[in-house]
Amino acid sequence: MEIDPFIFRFSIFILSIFIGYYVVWSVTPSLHTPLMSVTNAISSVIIVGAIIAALASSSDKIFEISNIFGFLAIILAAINIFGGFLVTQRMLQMYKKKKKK
Amino acid sequence: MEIDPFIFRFSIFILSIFIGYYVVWSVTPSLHTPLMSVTNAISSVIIVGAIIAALASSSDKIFEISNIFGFLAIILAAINIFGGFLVTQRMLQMYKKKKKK
Amino acid sequence: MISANLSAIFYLISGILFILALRGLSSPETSRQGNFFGILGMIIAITVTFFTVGNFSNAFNYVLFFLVIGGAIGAFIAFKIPMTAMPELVAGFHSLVGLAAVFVAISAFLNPQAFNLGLPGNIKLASLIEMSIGASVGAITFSGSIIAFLKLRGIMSGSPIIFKGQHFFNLILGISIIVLIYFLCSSQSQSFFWSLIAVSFLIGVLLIIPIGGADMPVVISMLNSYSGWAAAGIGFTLENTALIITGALVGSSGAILSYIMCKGMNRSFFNVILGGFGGDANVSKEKSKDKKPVKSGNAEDAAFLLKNASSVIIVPGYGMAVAQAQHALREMVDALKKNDIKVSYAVHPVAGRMPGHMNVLLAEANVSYDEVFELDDINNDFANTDVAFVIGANDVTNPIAKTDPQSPIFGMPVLDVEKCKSVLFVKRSLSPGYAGVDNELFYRDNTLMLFADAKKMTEDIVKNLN
Amino acid sequence: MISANLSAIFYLISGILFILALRGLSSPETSRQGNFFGILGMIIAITVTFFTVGNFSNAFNYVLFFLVIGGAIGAFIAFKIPMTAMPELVAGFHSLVGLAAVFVAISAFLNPQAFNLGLPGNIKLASLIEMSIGASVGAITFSGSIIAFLKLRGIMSGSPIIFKGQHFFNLILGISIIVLIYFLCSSQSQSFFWSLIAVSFLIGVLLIIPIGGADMPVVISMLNSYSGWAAAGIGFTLENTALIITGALVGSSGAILSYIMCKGMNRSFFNVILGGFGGDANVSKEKSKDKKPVKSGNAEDAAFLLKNASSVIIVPGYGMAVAQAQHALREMVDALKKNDIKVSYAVHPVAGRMPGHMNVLLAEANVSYDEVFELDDINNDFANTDVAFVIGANDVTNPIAKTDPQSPIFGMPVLDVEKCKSVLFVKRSLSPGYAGVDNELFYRDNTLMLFADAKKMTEDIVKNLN
Amino acid sequence: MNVGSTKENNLEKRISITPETSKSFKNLGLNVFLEKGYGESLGFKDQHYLENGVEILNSSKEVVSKSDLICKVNLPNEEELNVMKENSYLIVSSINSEKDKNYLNNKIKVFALDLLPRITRAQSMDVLSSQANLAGYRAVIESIYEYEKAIPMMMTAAGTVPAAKVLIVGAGVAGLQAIATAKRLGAIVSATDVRTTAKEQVESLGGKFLMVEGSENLETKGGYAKEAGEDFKKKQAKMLENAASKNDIIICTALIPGKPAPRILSENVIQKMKPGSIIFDLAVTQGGNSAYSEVDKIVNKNGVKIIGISNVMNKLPLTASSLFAKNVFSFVRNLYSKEKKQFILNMEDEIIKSTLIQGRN
Amino acid sequence: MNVGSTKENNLEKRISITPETSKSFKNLGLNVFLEKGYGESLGFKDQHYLENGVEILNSSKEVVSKSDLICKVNLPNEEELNVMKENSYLIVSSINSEKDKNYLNNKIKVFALDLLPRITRAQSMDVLSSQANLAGYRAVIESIYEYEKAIPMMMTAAGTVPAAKVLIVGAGVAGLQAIATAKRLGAIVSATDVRTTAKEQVESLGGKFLMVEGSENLETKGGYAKEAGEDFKKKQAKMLENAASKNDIIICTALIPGKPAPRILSENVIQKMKPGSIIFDLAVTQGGNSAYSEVDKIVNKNGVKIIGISNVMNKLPLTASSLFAKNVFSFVRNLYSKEKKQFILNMEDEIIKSTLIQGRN
Ligand SMILES: NC(=O)c1ccc[n+]([C@@H]2O[C@H](COP(=O)([O-])OP(=O)(O)OC[C@H]3O[C@@H](n4cnc5c(N)ncnc54)[C@H](OP(=O)(O)O)[C@@H]3O)[C@@H](O)[C@H]2O)c1
Ligand SMILES: NC(=O)c1ccc[n+]([C@@H]2O[C@H](COP(=O)([O-])OP(=O)(O)OC[C@H]3O[C@@H](n4cnc5c(N)ncnc54)[C@H](OP(=O)(O)O)[C@@H]3O)[C@@H](O)[C@H]2O)c1
Ligand SMILES: NC(=O)c1ccc[n+]([C@@H]2O[C@H](COP(=O)([O-])OP(=O)(O)OC[C@H]3O[C@@H](n4cnc5c(N)ncnc54)[C@H](O)[C@@H]3O)[C@@H](O)[C@H]2O)c1
Ligand SMILES: NC(=O)c1ccc[n+]([C@@H]2O[C@H](COP(=O)([O-])OP(=O)(O)OC[C@H]3O[C@@H](n4cnc5c(N)ncnc54)[C@H](O)[C@@H]3O)[C@@H](O)[C@H]2O)c1
Repeated sequence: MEIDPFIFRFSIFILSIFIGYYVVWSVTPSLHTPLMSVTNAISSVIIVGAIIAALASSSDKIFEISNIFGFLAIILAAINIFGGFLVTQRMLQMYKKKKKK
Repeated sequence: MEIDPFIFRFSIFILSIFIGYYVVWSVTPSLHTPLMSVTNAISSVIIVGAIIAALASSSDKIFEISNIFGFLAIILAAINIFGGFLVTQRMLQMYKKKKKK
Repeated sequence: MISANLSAIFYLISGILFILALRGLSSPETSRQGNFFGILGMIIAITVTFFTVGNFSNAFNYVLFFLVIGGAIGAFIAFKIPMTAMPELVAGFHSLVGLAAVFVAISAFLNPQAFNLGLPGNIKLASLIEMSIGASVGAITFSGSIIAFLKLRGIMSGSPIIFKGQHFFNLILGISIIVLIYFLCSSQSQSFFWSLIAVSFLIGVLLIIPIGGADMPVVISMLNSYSGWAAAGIGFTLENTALIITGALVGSSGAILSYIMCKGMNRSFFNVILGGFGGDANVSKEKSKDKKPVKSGNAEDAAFLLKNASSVIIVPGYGMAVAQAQHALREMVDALKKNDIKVSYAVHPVAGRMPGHMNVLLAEANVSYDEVFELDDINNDFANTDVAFVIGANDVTNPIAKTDPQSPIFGMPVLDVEKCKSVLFVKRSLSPGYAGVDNELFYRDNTLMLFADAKKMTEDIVKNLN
Repeated sequence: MISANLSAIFYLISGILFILALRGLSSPETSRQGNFFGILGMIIAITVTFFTVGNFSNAFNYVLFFLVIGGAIGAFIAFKIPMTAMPELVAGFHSLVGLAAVFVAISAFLNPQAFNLGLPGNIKLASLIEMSIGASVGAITFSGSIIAFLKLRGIMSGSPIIFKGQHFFNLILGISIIVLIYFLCSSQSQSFFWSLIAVSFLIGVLLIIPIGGADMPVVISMLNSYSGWAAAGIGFTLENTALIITGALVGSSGAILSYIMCKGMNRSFFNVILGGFGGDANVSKEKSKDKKPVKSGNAEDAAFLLKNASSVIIVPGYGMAVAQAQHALREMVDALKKNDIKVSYAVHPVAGRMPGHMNVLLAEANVSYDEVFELDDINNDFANTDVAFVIGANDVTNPIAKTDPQSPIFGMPVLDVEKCKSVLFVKRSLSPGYAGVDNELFYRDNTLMLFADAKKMTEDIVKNLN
Repeated sequence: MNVGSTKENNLEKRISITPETSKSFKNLGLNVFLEKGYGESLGFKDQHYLENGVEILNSSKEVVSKSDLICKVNLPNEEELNVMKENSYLIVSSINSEKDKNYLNNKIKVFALDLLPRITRAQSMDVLSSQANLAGYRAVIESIYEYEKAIPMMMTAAGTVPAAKVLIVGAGVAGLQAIATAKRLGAIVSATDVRTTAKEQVESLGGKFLMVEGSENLETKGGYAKEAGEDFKKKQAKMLENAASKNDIIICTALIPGKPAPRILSENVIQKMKPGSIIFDLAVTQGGNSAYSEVDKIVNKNGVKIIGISNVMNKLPLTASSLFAKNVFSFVRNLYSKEKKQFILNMEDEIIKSTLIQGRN
Repeated sequence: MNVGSTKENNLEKRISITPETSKSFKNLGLNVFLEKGYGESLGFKDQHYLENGVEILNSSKEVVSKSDLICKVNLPNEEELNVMKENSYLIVSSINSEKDKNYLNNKIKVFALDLLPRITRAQSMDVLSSQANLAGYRAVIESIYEYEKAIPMMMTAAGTVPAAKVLIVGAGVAGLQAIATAKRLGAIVSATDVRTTAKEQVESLGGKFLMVEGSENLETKGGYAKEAGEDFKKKQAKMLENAASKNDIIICTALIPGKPAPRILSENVIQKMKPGSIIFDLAVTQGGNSAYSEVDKIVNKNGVKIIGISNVMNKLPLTASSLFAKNVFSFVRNLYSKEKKQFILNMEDEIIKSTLIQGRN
């Protein structure tokens, strides 16, 4: 009577949807853009797949067609990760806390 | 490279904790008591375990010691379920929406 | 009998329904719907369990029988209990959940095959740990809730019971729990299991006795949280998603709720939970002695009542003037009017400390003269009005002026605010007004006291109206 | 190489860090911390993947190399891009995520062994479906984001492109996606896979072109959501918890965010997403034509700026009188003072339409005379003040009176509000005041326009201050 | 039973029965007799009364001789007194002197409304409150009328007009209304009193309270003020000297029941005031709170105008009469038994007991 | 260069140079000559001026003959005029009649400040605004002084005093300040005007605007009112008849530049008013907005008091002078060149051009 792991993953998926919903629900409008840019950066966790794809070969055949797609995906995702987090950081500069008198 | 189902259950557990946190965070004070009573009712989902315990036997040995604990647990949980939901319902009577003019 | 996969999906669904139930309960508008979701989730969980076990033999009939018995008792209690006994009722119910968790754990320990956990005397390690935790937390919940129940019911004194070395003793007990679990796992011996449960019962008692009666609501919510963790523990043992989700949900939400309640009462969470640290508990106990009970609420409650009214009469008095709350009051009325609520002001001839006192202030806040009525013109309207919002007035609403010839204010015409469906009184305390006469309206059923400075409270209500 | 269990736990941790990241980003105080959590989560996810795959051969060096290349490009863009180009930047980034998802799906399709999905031409059914969905949604995200980017950048016209039968055509394409997946699964043929991707690209384009430039922020958030779903799809294929959690998180939060944005703009979510229904998009485009750019904000932004100031000067003008915002203004100032912020009022000699106009209203709202300063007494203070809150005033702040002898208001002394660190202007539009002269302050960098009725806006700010 | 009223003397514009209350009297079951031209001073025509069921009689004597109860603002003249019915009732707003008391004879029962106890039930009859309230209002109006500057702050293109500063001495009923009125006009208002509860009340109207430092509370159980000791007076004088130079208008309302009004503004204080300042002394008829103040005169002392008006109510007789008449009516309603259809002298009733005056005998 | 001023006639309490502005004149580099006892009417001692560097001369003639520029509220008398320096300047608040113009001779340049254009730059010299503003305030004070009831609503134990209703006719500078003042006191205020922009302005002060139905906007480009047509007048009269019976106080401020004041309250309207009502006609010297109104008289018409005061400013001469003197100073500052150390008659300057009056020749 083992449960298919898919069911677990699906449960995790559904619960995460709820969390996404609650987490964002009370965001202040002035943070819309930073929030978008951070979610964007986070969504490039797809790089995990890209890495697997890129490394999925014996050492002699590095540039098989499927690996190449992996490498391309890595570049794209990396741009996104670095660009996304950094640009968010920049946007958030304006929200520095006021200094204590 | 199969993942232990425990890990999945644990993930589900952790995510549910987050949901519990967010869901309750913005509750209005006047609903504290009904909320407590509903969570109480919900927590008697433990009855699931009680049922399993009660039914875990061949038909001839219904009242083995472990089954008896199951039956007892069923009674307790059932009191809680019915009592909890109904009492919540009663408390919520006062929050009836106003009638449209 | 249905497949494990299918039942897992159904358990997920019931978990989600429980999430929606809690969500619903966090705002008055959706609360009833939330309760419904909870019921639905429970029905699904139970039904799925029946089909998963698939044993519709004689035992099943007994299950149904006990279910009905329990249900009947629960329903009976739910209908008979007076609304004022709610807190202790919830505490009592908690104890049941805790005990149920203990029973399930015992059952699993005695008959592990039924749950796929191995054989008696040779239970899977992980399962054993899980069930020990479940049983222990369940036992703590049970005995703790019993104490809370007794304290609230007044059977046990509400004052904190403190003895020297309490915290140290608790620590010892906590450690012994861990030790017992260790030995249980290594020996699989029943005696350790029973000791574990016994020690846990003791801990439950010891945890709650040092906490004062005034802090009981927080404790109840905390116990709620415990019952959730117990369920989650059992859920891991039974590998049951519904129990895990629900347990975690109840566990975390209960903890958060007790935190929120502490914040709302301006108490330190840790002081309350550890108990007996400060003298606060004593003070609050003494304060509430010898008082008739009043219902007191906060800005959110007031906002809710006001928002759902279709007509409101404002009764300003000297307290409004002292707090200089007239501007905030105007803001509040503006907000109400935006919600299509009819609002008028009822000015009593001697409200305030000077003839026309209220008029000066209302005019300053730019309240239109058309909305301001004198006593004779508005007194009949209270009966048809949903909410009377009495802000810093007292004597001018006191019905004793109509009934008790001995009272110094006998014969003064008063505003019949008590005829409204609900009366909100904004004042700082229960102390009387100019005439020094206690106002029995404070203790009425349809009165909600809003204890605060009038300006502060009105501003808070405005916030909550939006 | 680490165990699947361990890596699953680390993926869970990185998922949780992403949750905390989003949570942090929803309030200014915690936003920077949130970003940090996001970075941490990402580092963990990547590192864990390296160890899980455990291939530190030559290929690994290439992976690092490309990672650095991409990272460098990303960092370069992040530092060079002007702040005003943020929206299109985000759109551009989205397209990358979409394309990356497509690439990963292709790679998985071509080399399923690497992912444990079976053999080429005989991929597990579930995995095939999952990767098709991932690829398709990724492709839609990619092409849709490209269009959004072009529109925002101005390379493509911002006006909606609508043709007859558009919705019908989209429907056909949508159905064809399903059909293609069906055939792909039954035949495992590459050509269906490629067609699937091609059709998805087309859908992405068609979905976005009918949406007007003004609605692009909503679209970007929607595309964000898509990229999340794509990641989740791939996550199921790769059986990777981090991807599933993050994908679901991003997917739902993006959808909710676009819904919130629509609500904030008072637009119907469905109209925006379906596009081309109303004429609104046209209108808003025309309105913004030929205008110098102004920064406009809402009550929350204003509240944030005010709360973080240590000194604020209020400059009331005729608009405050028209809106009768004096009481709300007083409430706002009270709230600021509670936060230990120094607040003064600067009254210009000819503010309003009558000598002493502002004084009448401020006195009505019970503003103490000590806080009210005339021009000469306060003009030097602006330079040392954090925020000037200009409420319904215009001419009296216009620096043109100091510079342009041709201007009808030349020679009038004006309040030097622009010397403050930030200037908030509350007025309903960009239209000029009594003198009919445009005010260049509106277009300055340190100005934030708060377009609304003065009373409404002030009330909203009060709400947000608490 | 018949209720009557006659015209007042020339110095009094108020009346004690308005068309409105005459209707109320009728509803109670009482007949109302009035002298011809009774309400003339306020623009009320006899017609207005006739419409409300009043009988207009030709002479005051006729009215008096027919009535069982006479209501008046001031005491009737001797002629009228002489023709009053045996055992009839007379209600007047106040009886100031022993002389007045002696002047009454024993055959009639006289009530002076200013002797009403300040109990809740008597509030609707309380002439002291109703008239003092208006006096406080009018004192401000009179003062700003005489004041040669504008009261509210105005920031204008031709410079800033500063707000006038107004000080109210005595924060009883009149004082509080004066605070409210001055505040409304935009003045910066402060007030002082010997009763410490006055502080909260002053602040409840947006005024600032000037506390005499180190003073005790001089409040009687009835809510009135006690006479202050020497020490207090000194401290108060010092505080006022300081305040005088800063304030533009001072309105004095301080009274001590049964005693002459306390002298609060000394010559010294007045000397400190700026030329152009105003002092309004509401207590002038009880001896005055201020130096130099004279009844019905505006005394100019170094540019400071000190105003004393004997009967401020004459400046808004319409409103004053309307409230006074309602006070009188409320009193009569309490005196009259509807069942027995007659006036009952219930000496258990605190209201009746305290207001009844015994004449000479 | 020397600036001088002499005492005004007996009917005028205002002055044109205050101790404060005399200091400003000195700072600008001008000498100030004043006649002995110049500020007496306002309580300013010569000492106050001397402290600010003013030279006090014994006679008005001496002042005039020594000054290059004379500032006055009203025209100087003939004697003074005759001794004025050739090509010297004279600044007065207004010149009302052709007669006055003729009376001037050509050797001096005369500026009438009421002719100032209403441009932004001239705001600080705008005597019409500064004085009208005060007039509006004072008109309300005068009216409530005469009104025999209380203005604000008071709900008291002796019944409710209803709030007075005040109607302002003409919502220009004076009208708006009148609205503000009446509103402050707790009156229910409405206002009417021929300019439609006035609506928003009235409402911005919390007043209610009474629109003449179906009327067009009678506003000139300069922001003033045009004369109304017959049709408009009829509609307005109807509206006012209706309003008159409901209001207790009417304050008239309507003017049309260069024309006699429009007659707005007809006999008919006044008849509809309740006895005890007040009409204050600020336009009385320009012909009056109200029937029966007479300069410096209170006319009683069926119990309605119609008040006309020729120079309301005399009721708050201190504030009025302080603003007027600042207006004058601002005007002089614009006329005087600090570099050239003399007055420059720059006819390109709209301010100078419009205020300059050509005398007889
Ligand atoms: N109108 C007149 O002319 C006049 C003159 C003299 C006396 N009186 C008498 O005054 C009384 C007037 O009745 P009333 O109902 O207006 O007043 P009240 O009966 O004196 O009651 C006022 C209430 O306001 C509350 N309060 C005070 N400050 C407050 C604050 N800052 N925030 C919130 N609540 C505050 C007080 O309760 P807490 O302390 O619990 O907050 C008090 O009970 C009557 O008895 C009347 O006879 C009237
Ligand atoms: N003080 C006097 O005696 C007097 C007399 C006559 C003329 N003036 C002239 O009036 C002007 C006064 O300057 P000011 O800065 O006070 O006023 P202003 O320059 O006329 O500007 C007022 C601004 O308020 C805004 N506004 C109007 N209603 C509003 C509402 N309900 N909510 C929010 N904003 C609103 C308008 O912009 P939106 O339409 O975009 O909202 C307008 O730009 C000067 O030019 C002065 O010369 C003064
Ligand atoms: N219960 C009721 O129905 C009712 C009705 C009206 C008034 N009152 C109360 O009665 C009290 C007296 O009111 P009143 O106006 O009739 O009093 P009043 O006219 O006798 O005196 C006026 C004020 O002068 C003050 N005063 C006296 N000597 C002073 C001095 N040396 N320096 C400064 N101030 C001095 C008094 O304290 C009082 O406040 C007040 O507390 C009032 O609230 C009660
Ligand atoms: N730009 C500036 O610096 C400045 C300065 C002051 C005033 N102003 C403006 O100048 C304008 C005129 O102000 P003013 O007070 O000097 O005007 P005013 O004294 O000439 O007239 C007073 C008011 O009477 C009104 N009126 C005329 N005939 C009327 C009739 N038949 N019925 C009703 N009302 C009638 C006018 O419209 C005006 O509002 C106003 O708009 C004012 O805002 C501008």
